[in-house]
Amino acid sequence: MARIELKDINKSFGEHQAVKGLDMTIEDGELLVLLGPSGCGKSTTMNMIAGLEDASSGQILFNGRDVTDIAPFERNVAMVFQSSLLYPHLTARKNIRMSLKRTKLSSAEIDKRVEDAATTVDVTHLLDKFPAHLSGGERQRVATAKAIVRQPDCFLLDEPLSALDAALRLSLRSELVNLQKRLHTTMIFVTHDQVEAMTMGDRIGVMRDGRLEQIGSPTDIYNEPQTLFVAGFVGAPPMNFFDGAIEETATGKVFANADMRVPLTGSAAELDPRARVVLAIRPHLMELCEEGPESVPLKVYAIEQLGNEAIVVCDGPNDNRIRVVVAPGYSAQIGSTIHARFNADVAHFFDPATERVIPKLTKAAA
Amino acid sequence: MTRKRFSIWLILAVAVALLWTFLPMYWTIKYAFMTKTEIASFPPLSFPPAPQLASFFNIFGFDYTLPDGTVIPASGQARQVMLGLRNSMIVSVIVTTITMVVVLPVAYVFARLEFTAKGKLLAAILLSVSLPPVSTLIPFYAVYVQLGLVGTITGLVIVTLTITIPIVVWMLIGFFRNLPPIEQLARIDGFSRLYTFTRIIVPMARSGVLVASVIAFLFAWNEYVYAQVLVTGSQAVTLPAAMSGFLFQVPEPAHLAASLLVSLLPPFFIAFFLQRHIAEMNLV
Amino acid sequence: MTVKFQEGRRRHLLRATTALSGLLAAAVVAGSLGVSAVSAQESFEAITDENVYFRGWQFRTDVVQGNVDTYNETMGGNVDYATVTGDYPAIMEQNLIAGGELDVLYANPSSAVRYFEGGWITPATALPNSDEIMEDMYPNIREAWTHNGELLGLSYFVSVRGTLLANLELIEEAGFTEEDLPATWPELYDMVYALNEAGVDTPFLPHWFAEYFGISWGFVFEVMNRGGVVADAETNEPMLSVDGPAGETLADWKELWNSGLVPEEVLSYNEAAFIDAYRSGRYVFSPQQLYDIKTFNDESQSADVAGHITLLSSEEQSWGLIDSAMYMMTSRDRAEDHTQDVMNFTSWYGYKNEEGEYAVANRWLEENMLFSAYRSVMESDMAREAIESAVARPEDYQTLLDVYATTDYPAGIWNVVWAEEFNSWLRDKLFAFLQNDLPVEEVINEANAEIERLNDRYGL
Amino acid sequence: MNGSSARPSRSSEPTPHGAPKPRRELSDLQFALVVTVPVLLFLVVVVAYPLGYALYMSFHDIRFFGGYSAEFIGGENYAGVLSDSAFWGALWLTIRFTIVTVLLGLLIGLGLAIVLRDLPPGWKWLRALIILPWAVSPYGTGIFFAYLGRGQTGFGTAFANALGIDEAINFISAQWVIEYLAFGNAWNMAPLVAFFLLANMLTIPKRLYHLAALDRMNRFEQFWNVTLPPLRFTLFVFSCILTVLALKTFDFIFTQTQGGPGNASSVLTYLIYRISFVNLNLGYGAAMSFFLLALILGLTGALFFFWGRKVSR
Repeated sequence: MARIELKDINKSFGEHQAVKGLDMTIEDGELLVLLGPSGCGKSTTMNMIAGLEDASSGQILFNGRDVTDIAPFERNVAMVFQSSLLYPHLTARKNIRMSLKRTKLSSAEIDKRVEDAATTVDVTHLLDKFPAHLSGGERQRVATAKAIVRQPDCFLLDEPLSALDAALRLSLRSELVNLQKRLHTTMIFVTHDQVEAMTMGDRIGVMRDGRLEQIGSPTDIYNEPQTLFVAGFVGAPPMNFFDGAIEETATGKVFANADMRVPLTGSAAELDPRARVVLAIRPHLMELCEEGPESVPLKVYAIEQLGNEAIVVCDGPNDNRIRVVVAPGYSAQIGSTIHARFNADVAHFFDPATERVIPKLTKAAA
Repeated sequence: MTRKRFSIWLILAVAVALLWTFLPMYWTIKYAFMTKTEIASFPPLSFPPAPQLASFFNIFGFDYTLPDGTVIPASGQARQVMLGLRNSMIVSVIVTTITMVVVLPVAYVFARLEFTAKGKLLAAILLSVSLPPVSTLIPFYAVYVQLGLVGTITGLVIVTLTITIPIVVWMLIGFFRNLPPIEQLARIDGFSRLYTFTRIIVPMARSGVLVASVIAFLFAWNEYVYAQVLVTGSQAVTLPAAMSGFLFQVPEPAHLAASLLVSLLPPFFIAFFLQRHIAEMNLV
Repeated sequence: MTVKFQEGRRRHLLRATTALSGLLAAAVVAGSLGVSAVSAQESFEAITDENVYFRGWQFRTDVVQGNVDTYNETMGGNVDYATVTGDYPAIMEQNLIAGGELDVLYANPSSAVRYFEGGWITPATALPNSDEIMEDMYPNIREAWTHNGELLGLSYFVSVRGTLLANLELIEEAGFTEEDLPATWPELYDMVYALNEAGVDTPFLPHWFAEYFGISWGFVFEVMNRGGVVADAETNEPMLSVDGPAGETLADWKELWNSGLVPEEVLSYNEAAFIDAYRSGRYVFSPQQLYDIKTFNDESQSADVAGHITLLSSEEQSWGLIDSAMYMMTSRDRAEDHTQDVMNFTSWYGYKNEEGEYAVANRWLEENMLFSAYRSVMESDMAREAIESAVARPEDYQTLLDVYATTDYPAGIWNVVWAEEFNSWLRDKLFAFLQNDLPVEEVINEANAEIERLNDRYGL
Repeated sequence: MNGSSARPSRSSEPTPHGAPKPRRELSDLQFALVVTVPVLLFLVVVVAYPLGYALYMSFHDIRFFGGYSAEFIGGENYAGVLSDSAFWGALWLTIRFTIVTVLLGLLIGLGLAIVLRDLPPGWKWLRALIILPWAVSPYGTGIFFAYLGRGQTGFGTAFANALGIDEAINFISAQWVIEYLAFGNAWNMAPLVAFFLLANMLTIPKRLYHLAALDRMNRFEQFWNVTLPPLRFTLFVFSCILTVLALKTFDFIFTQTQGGPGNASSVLTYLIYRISFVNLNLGYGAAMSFFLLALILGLTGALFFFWGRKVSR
């Protein structure tokens, strides 16, 4: 319904620059998740797309039409706010109707649309309640009904699930995705929860300090993090990092620091030697082993049993916290030293100065 | 935690709180049901020995005959008391209305929007909260003499507004600050600022608006300093000024108590029914 | 009626007299109707539809409203009556300055002179029948109310503030008799201490309350009663002296205050509290308003003391001062006809009505024992009845008239523009004198200096 | 931005609005100006003008008597105030009255709030009764406490008498009148303090009390460590409110003691009233009222400086 383009958007509040030179395109019918920690500019970006805030500079295009200076309502977007904000003094029905109040639709038509929207998200029985008497999940559904009743070009959702408990979030998450796919409406979803982002988004835009760090499909983001930040922010349990250097030795290139020497194999072998590098490896790509020349010494800190697997949390070299996914039921003395190893071919390498990935020539296998 | 039941200490505490609340009022109000002699007796009587309602008739201009045949004559202040009651109502309602109409948008703007010089403007408004009436009494009087506003309801309304506006602005700012960011929702729904404010914000802020108007009403209803100087003895006399006729010069404690009780009824009624909103009125 | 009754019989008679007094008074009024109708004056009817604004302090507002209603009904008047509360002289002066809706007002002579000098007053001399009115007034009062040759207003009341009342019941309970009643201020203080020794906790309620006519007037009349003068009646020069009556007064006050016999709260009383305190029967002596002797002896108003309140004789010295008030006309901007209305009403209300009766003055005398400046009122049978019904003992009638006849008027500090300013200053200074234990000399010297300062300020 | 030419190319959905022309909304500043400027003008005219006039008077010797006259006398009035012992006496009374009012108001408010909090369900309506003194006017409160406190008419005397003590118990004495006045003022204001404190208390998580119980705190420690800390800001706000109101109090004292006994409760407002209004010494009264204004601003400023900065959010 709408293809949204952001061109070199900047936004500052006084001295503070909230969004810096943002370029981004959201395809028609796509569900884009804006992910990032609080204060990263993701909500500001969404507000600018909605028209709630004016961009300091840059352009916003809806289907090629410049809407930068157009009021929110004219952009035909619908928005669900944090904690599913509703008018507290109006019933659910009136809240939903408010979305159509400024349209020229006839009253009968509005009634029909409200019924349809309510049915779509299954809130028909809640229509005459006040927001204060709705549970968090119910409120979220009503807010969604209020959004879809507009039949907007674009849905904007600003952390609508953040105030709910985990189980409810899980079910509402899939409901929202299902709804978006059925309606096939462009949706932008802002969250700071990477699991939410991974599970919902067609694409994820990771933001930090007002900049777009990386945008891509969840798989890309997960497997090909372009920056140290993305690597650390996305994925659970989080990525392990080792500081060290790439050295040229007689037997080939190795990643080395005081405690470990890992030979670089596969695509990693093509990296150039450099004095400072950060190696990143997913916890489940590491395995425990006997002490050996390629193993990494780790001091057990805690063991988390997840049922289908277990995670050993350890203190690694340079005081980095290192996690290793192991078989369920694993046990070890806290404080004891264990060893693990990994294949450098599937590791990522980052330049600590630029925090960007050091490209390998060939793609690592997933 | 023994929160759910009455403990002996709690009963005691509640009793003390109720005594604290009602004893000072009762001690004077009881005079309304007593005769001059009973009031004057020493040591003072704690309870009216033969309660009767003469004073309530007297202050509204009716004679009252006691069971023993004694006629207690109507007070000559009756006309003023009734005039005062009427004027106090008029002044309080006008002041409350104007205050709310004026203050709601101002408080809203100060609470919810960012704009230049906001801090200074706010400070100016709040400075006027600090002005003691005795400082402005004479200047007001002098200006009013020039403008012919002495002894008029208009004059009293204007001067009372200078008390209510700053204090209500201040109270409502705190309240508006705590509302959710509903304006954004309204903008998405396409409502103008005016519509948002009048049809969404104000109804949403019902508690705050109610309490703020109660406060404005109480300030207007209870105002005495300016009234004593500006409208006493005039057609615009208010209830406090009319009542003080029972306070000075010739002793009429019974009439004073009766009219005090009458003057307390509207505020009591309002405070009683709106008290649960008061707690919602977050100052901070 | 100077026969000494036995205690029991006297009370019985008194009760009968009280009950009958209303009827008797009514009869007297009815009787006088025919007699004085002869001197009926020309019409007092209102000419215009303009309101005549009549303002006063609150005293028996029911009576005033009744009288005003009568005028409005019979004479087609548009008199608007209301009371002014709080600091009456100050608020009235503000109103006069403002030139607002004010035509007729009450005023004490001390304020009256200032209002007149301020140019806000039309003197009563402007009334067509002013010669007749002045002729009818007691000369001493006419003199007190005359300034620069003009009669300032018509008679509202003339009374004695500071008449020394005594509660006979308490005196007898303490083992004293009527023979022991003091005749002078020094004797009074002696008796106060004697009563205290006899077990009376609160023998005296001094005139130390907080109103503008409270403690300062108390000082002024005590000085006068002891034969002193506060300021010269002609030149307004200060006349207080440390070793004269003023010094003696303050020395006695200091002793009384330090004795702890006077409850401190008196200093915060308004008149209501002051009267109620004496009405309660706690105190033996108190200087009070002369007309309040009626209040105190009225069973329906003061059951605790009624029938026991007598007054001290003025054989050796006078008690209190002449406290009077006038009806004054303002000189604000009015149409001529409107002014005529004001005069008609003032004359009707402050002198004789269309029937030639002193209707208002008579009613005041009858209901509250407010004395009038008019001879014809005071020397009527009705006046006698009214007074006799108000006193505790028949012989008090004569005492009362004597007290009234011998009382002085502080012309030197009252018939002068700065009267209220000095009064207010004196009030504060006397409070400080008691509470801060100031030396007598200091207070007297400062009072003299203040009078001189005020004379300078107003070029007197 | 020529928006009108850029019609959106939409799908077949009906456009939800009639006018396609893009609408420029009022900016925050514009909206703020539209609503605040009239009010500010009103306040400037109605507050600043009298204030300016008072300033003018304070440098003049003003007389209404015998025709209005104003003679410029420079700072003489101000100098006069500073060397006036009545002013310094009243200043001390004012400060004493203010401090005791604030302390009593907060303490009693706190006490009432705790009682109201602990009411069992079904008894909450008592709250509606406890609030009532707040609705009483200051002049009414003055009258109530005058009759309540005087030895002649007061509760103390009646109570003592009921116990068989034949004595008049008087609270309106030079020694205690200020404290007694503050007591009455606290009666008037404490319910409001209590309501706001109560609202605050109800937001304290129950778990904190459980925690306190686990730590075996006694009731006082529990109050001190759990209940009190979240109330600090409200207490600060009300100490400011009570300070300003106490310093401005006039009618309450006027009806209760008339500044008495003697001058024992003649606080600055009352002194100014007498000077300006009874003695019509307008310039001098105006000068003194500026000292009062400075005191109000100074005290609230000091409160903020020493306390408010630490607790404000």
